[in-house]
Amino acid sequence: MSWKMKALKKSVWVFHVNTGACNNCDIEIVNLLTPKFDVERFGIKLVGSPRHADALLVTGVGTKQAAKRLQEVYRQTAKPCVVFCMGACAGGGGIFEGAYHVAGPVDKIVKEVDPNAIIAYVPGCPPKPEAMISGVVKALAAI
Amino acid sequence: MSVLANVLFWIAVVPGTIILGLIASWIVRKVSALVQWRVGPPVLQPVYDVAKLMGKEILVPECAHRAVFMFAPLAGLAGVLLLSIMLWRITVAQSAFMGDIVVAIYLMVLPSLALILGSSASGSPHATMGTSREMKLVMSYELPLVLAFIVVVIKAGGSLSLADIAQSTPVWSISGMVAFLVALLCVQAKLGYVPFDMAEAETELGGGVIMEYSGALLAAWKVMHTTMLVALPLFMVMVFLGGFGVGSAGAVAAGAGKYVLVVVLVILIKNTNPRVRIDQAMKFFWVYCSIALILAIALATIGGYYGIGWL
Amino acid sequence: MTAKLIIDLAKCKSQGQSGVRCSYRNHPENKGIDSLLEMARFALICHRCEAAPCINACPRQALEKAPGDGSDAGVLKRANMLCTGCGTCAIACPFGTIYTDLIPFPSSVCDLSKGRLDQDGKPLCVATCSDGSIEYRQVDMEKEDDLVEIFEGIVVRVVGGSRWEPFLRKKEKANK
Amino acid sequence: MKKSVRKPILAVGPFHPLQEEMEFFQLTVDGEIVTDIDVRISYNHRGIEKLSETLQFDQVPFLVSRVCGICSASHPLAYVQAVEDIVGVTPPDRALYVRVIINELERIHSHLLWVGLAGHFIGYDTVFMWAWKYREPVLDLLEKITGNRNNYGNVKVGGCREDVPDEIIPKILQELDNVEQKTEMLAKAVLDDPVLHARLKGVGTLSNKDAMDYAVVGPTARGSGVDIDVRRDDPYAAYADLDWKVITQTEGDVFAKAVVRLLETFESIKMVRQALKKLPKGPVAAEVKEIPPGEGCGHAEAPRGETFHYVRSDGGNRPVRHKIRAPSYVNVPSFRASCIGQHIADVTITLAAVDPCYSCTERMAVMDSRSNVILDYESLLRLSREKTAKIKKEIGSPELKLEDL
Amino acid sequence: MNQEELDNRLAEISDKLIDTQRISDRRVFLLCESENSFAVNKFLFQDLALRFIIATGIDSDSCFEVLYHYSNDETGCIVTVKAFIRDRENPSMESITPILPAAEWIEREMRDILGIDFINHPNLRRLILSDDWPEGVYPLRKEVKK
Repeated sequence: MSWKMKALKKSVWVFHVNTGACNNCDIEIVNLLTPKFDVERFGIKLVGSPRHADALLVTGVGTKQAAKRLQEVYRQTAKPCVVFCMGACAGGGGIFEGAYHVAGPVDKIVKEVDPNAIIAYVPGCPPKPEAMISGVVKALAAI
Repeated sequence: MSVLANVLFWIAVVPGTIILGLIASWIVRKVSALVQWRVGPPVLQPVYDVAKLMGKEILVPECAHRAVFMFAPLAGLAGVLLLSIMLWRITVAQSAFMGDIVVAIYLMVLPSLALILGSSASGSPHATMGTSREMKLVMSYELPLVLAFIVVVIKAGGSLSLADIAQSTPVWSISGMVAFLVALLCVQAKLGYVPFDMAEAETELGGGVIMEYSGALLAAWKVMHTTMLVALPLFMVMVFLGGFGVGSAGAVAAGAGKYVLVVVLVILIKNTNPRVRIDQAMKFFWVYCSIALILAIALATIGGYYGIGWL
Repeated sequence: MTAKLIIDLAKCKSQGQSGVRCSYRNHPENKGIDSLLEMARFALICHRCEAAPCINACPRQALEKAPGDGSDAGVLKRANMLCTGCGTCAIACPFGTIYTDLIPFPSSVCDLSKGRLDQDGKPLCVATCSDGSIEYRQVDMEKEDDLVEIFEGIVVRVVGGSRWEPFLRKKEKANK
Repeated sequence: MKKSVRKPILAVGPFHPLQEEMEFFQLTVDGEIVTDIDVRISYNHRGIEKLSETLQFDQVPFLVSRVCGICSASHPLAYVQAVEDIVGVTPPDRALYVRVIINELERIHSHLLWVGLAGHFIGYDTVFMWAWKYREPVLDLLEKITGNRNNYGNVKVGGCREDVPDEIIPKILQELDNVEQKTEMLAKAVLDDPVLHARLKGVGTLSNKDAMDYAVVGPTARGSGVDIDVRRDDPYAAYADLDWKVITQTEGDVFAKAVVRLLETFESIKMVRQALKKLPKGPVAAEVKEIPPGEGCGHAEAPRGETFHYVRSDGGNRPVRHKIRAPSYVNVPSFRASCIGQHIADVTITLAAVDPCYSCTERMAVMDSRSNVILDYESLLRLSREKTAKIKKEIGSPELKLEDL
Repeated sequence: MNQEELDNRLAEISDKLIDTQRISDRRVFLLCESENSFAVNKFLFQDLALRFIIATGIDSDSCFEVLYHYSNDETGCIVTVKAFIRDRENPSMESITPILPAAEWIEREMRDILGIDFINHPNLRRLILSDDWPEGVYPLRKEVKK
């Protein structure tokens, strides 16, 4: 495996994108930074701009209003980047699947922009912080 | 030393400084994490960060000025590396030349200018806000920094060469100590650490000066930042704390101890202060620091004239 | 004489009306005729067994027999909040009176298309019923013999009146 | 989204409005003072009311607990009480007490979350880290009782789905003691800190009349002297036979709301203890066979205020119409009254004082009417932290050291 | 204002109401036509000083219903004004935002999802539907499937 991928595995810079979520996943993501689940040990850092990010933590069900902006953010993230669909909503619409204001699950929205985007799913509503960490680790191991 | 060892040493200086910088930046992150009861990153984390960034794709904004945008980080990095090579030459090869302190001050400004150049070239209105803050910051701390070095030059009897300045170890005198403290705060601002990280702070919070950079260019900025973490304390040690002895192992250990002392001071300031507002910082540097330094200069001249060392 | 909805159980295909549409607006895919058929089958075709296997089989205890001794004593009642539409009662029923597609999990409601009759005064289900087993017209209970009013405004025609004698109620007014 | 005189709006768009887009506040400022505020909230509209018309009555609590993450116990409770209003059934006593326990535990961890966030907005990142660290045991408690950190889904028409097993009650009581002791320490530090007094007093004040006009609810109203609390006014669950008091302050500024929230946390801890001690024996749910046609309203006191649910049924087992009103729906528009005329450095903390959902406060952009340079959320956050630093320098209080806490 | 006082105060406006239903001691429904719903709301909010909770728009069979819910906090009683809008083609109603700022958002939302037009509402812009949502499609009407 190229040294680039090896380095990417050890230092993941994460950018959090909420496309219409109920905040549980957002709070669990911030919980990752707090002392109990501190993710800085794995080199995961929450950055504030998609330019610096390697992984997009997408939460929320992808409402019509938020869908275009999600595609915009994905285009501006430096590739190679992984899209993490956090929670049941981002994974497949969750309990809001099929509602009238929902523009389809997040992976469909991202695939419209880049068909071969790397998408990882972390199920759970909200996924436990431990599940999120193991999701990120497994996804990186699989690249 | 044989010629071969000498050549090998000078080849190893540049990568050596960069690696030392990465380790120093790891120390800073680890201590900040421990303050918040967190575990903090592993030792090789900065190396991984830089390596990953090299592998990433470089995005240049549409409206950015392409050439300047690409060139700015490299210029900043070159400036810092040049400064560190010069400092190593002075300490290891004892070849200080007249006026080397002026060259050092000039080289220290280069990274900040590169930062301003790069972010204004990136063409995003958001980054321009960061640029204006960076410019104000640079203007505010350059004046006290130069005044501090004037004090040091007076203490060393008017010679501009770092070797003589190192001999006179100005920090043991009152004016020297004042100059050292002010210079330390200026270094804090130059490194862009709290409480003077108005421009850089936005990088963690998302907006900010190097927001538009990605991939290898962002790696260049990060390496420049970490190498500054080596060069500036090194320079402070040489100017104020009596430089590095190279002869015996003891001298090298003493030099390293002083270097670590400066880094710890920087970390301490970083972790105990909330961020300061930009106009406040300017007022602090121009008013308080300058007055203190003018007094220090007066003391130094009196001391020099009457030959009292500790004044 | 108000118009009544007449359901002819003989003509109506047993596995429920596939093509019928319902004009009830409050729920998506609501088919009121299914709930009527369910009531009709419980009221007339169900044999009201003593040791009702369906009631014991139901995992959610959603079925119960109406108490009392009147003509509709023992008529089955399905609690639509408890029933999950699993179909165990359909399997348990020895006489096959319960059809799984007549006991849907989201239950349907029929209000006899009050105020939504189409141009010739018929509810939508009458128009869309393929085998013509549903009619909607004034009916004079005395004249026709094999009609039973199981519920306010809903009349069921049961063919071969005599064979159903034991459970066919004498022609008094339907209970509330 | 960036309008700037000199620069065209870039296709690249350096500032990504989507940084956690829930509501997007656009404040127009004149110099340092906010002159106008406009909110765009369609980013998080998921069409819940239309969805709940397709679900069966007992499935709707799961949908409704996903309306807002940190009040995922009060929404289902308000809905269930609306349906019980139609049916007329009253759940057995034990169910009423279990509902109180779960709701009050959620109020504790929601208020702790808010204290951490408020600290983050004014620059005390250590307070942020601790508040969220002390919040973890409460979440573990809830996970032990209901199986999930939030989205408990423990309520159904006629009672509760799960019972609180008796053997874990001593463990809960012992866990509550150290949560109370830690929260006391945190509250003392936060309320006695002179910098916080200077920083939060007189900021974002909502006068009593404005509170009435904008019909705000919860700590936002109680901070402005409006003495309303659904748990006492229209006692539901077992609140009538627990003794506790409603905390109100009169100043109406951010500090008053902080005091109300912190003291309420202690009241909640007291209530959970009483409820655990008085937990009656017996079944946890009453069987509901049929929902008669009719309509009913139910409301409950969520951490942020009163949640209101209106349900109309037509005899089938699906609601015909289900109206949900989250407390932030009336608290957020009150920014028009409490934010205009404020210094922009105080904007983040004023918006946070209403404690809208966590990610709502991330969406702010300031359009400076004169020079049109947009300050984004980060610069607002930094302004707010710098103001704290300035006040700290004036008062000269030492930074919040770890040890003295 | 305790319960009996509330009842006889409510009796004062009974001329404008079609009917007053008291479901239980803490739930009162006032049915009225949409034309005089503004007067009833004004009376409840200004004279009785009840707290406005929310308004609910319902697309029932023959007409549109708009329910304004108020709460009388001393006794915890919820008073709901149920206004019937008979005209289904272009339903419209007098907006109460001028006298009650809290109602601004909910009236904008009802216009978005039900198409009820509120006369002299200060800023009747789109609130909760996305910018690219087709004009004229009102999701909460019964004919729009999920």
